[in-house]
Amino acid sequence: MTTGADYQVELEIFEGPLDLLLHLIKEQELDIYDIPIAQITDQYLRYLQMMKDLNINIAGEFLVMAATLIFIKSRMLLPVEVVEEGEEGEDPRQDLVSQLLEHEKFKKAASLLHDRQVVALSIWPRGDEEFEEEEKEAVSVNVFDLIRAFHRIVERYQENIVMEVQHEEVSLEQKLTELRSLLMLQREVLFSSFLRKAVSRLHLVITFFALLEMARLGEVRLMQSMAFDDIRIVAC
Amino acid sequence: MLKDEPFSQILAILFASREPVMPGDLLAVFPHLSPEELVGVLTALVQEFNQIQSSLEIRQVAGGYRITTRVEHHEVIREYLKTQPSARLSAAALETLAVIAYRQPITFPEIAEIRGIKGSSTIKTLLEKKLIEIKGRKKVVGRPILYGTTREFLIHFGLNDLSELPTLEEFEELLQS
Amino acid sequence: MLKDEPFSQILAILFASREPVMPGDLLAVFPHLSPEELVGVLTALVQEFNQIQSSLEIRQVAGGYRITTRVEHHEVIREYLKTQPSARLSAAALETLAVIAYRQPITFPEIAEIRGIKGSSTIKTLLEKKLIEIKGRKKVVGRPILYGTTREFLIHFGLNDLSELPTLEEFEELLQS
Repeated sequence: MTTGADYQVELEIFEGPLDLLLHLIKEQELDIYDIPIAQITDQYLRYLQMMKDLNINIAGEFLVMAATLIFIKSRMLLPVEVVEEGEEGEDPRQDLVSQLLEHEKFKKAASLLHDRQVVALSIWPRGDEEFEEEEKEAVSVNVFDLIRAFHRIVERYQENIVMEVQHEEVSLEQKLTELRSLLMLQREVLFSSFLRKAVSRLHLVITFFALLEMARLGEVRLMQSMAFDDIRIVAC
Repeated sequence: MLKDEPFSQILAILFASREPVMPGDLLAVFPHLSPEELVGVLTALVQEFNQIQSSLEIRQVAGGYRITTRVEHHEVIREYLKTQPSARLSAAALETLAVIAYRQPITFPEIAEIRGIKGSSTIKTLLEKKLIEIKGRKKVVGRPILYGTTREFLIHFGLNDLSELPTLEEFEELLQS
Repeated sequence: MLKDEPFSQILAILFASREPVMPGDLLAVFPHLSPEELVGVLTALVQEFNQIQSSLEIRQVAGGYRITTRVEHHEVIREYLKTQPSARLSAAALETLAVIAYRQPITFPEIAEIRGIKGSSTIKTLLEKKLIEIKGRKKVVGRPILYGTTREFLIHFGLNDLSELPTLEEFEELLQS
């Protein structure tokens, strides 16, 4: 008897529905330009069933492909439509075939990159850094580094706020600074989420006063789309 | 020849720089050389240097020149440095990278469409490894982020430029044969 | 001789190593060599390598061996390194730049508050690298200077305008997948 674990090893090979379909086609040496759609659909669905039986979570794209296959199969059963003279009726499989071919091309390209990587990982640049003493910790940065750094700062900042509000004593001045810098980071805060951070009645009252003060100074606008809706605090 | 200027100087620069050395930057340092002369000097230098010893190699990568060790010494170097072979990219990451390399600049939904898979964790990995980068936004509804390959990509795969990759049509012929 | 083993292998190790190469560590990699033989190999290697070219030299430092460029080429190397764009940033400078990019125009006290760190040297670095510039003064007590990013910033990061920067939401989507 085959155990679940054995299946799982094999199941992991298929990263997506296109991978699975290509595998089924290759395994049986089918002609990709003339796929026996009924047969492939059956096998594909049986495979999904197997995954289900093994309690493997089936990604949405596998189900979308199942629907596509069933649709193509039903179209194949219909009599060929009468078409204009000189034109050929479109093969319902056409889109799928070109998608599979495209996918296969990129798989080939990926395997080429893989081979090149083996070579590239076998050579070393100079290890020693004779001329880079001045900027040793410096690295060249791109947009991704920028957003990653900003994200880290925001996270750190929010953690600090949480820590600070755990102290019982709080002044209006503190609350004002806190709210101002929060708005600098977020431009817009929901009243409810800001109040949720208040750990005591005193915090709550002072937070409320701070907000009113800022509204009075014209630093923020308090907005509400409809009665009883959450109030949005927007920086001016 | 290697001992004469400007050969000796250029070799010293190639050694000192960790990044591939671009001929254009060398021209700024050797203003008395014409671009043609510089190409001649570089070609002769590469040939001579690669011939007199068999440890190192000047390669053309990412449009520049750089010295690296030769492939055949990788085991003994790894043993000395006590390093593990660096983590290779997963099949999924390589596939995403291939799609980006051939179709750049490309958005995430477009990549997902070609690969038939959602899931953007490979994008994150590739961004972290600096093999791809954000190249602005596509001017369509929702303005999705565009991705493209980096100079680091060329260096990582030992490519001089993207045109060194076989075309997708060539892969297609391979499939049909 | 240089082309033969173990000379070629040792030279490759000297090149790839970050630290001076200690003879004792080499013995572990070449167990068939006796300490005396290794010293002989190293001496011959140094002599031969330093003789066939005049760009680099193997030197003995701190009991180990390392390859360096020769002193006479240092000026031309520095000149070359000057041609290299210095968009390399420290982690601190990157953080400051990120805050300015996403929340400009912004004052120094505001940056310090968000980062939770004082110290203005990163501002100076970023001004010097022309990644940020002064955009005026904020109309509050003390009229602090407002900073924002420059055109060079956009060019360096390959952006058409600031709206092309990814948002926090987009970044979080990447993380969650």
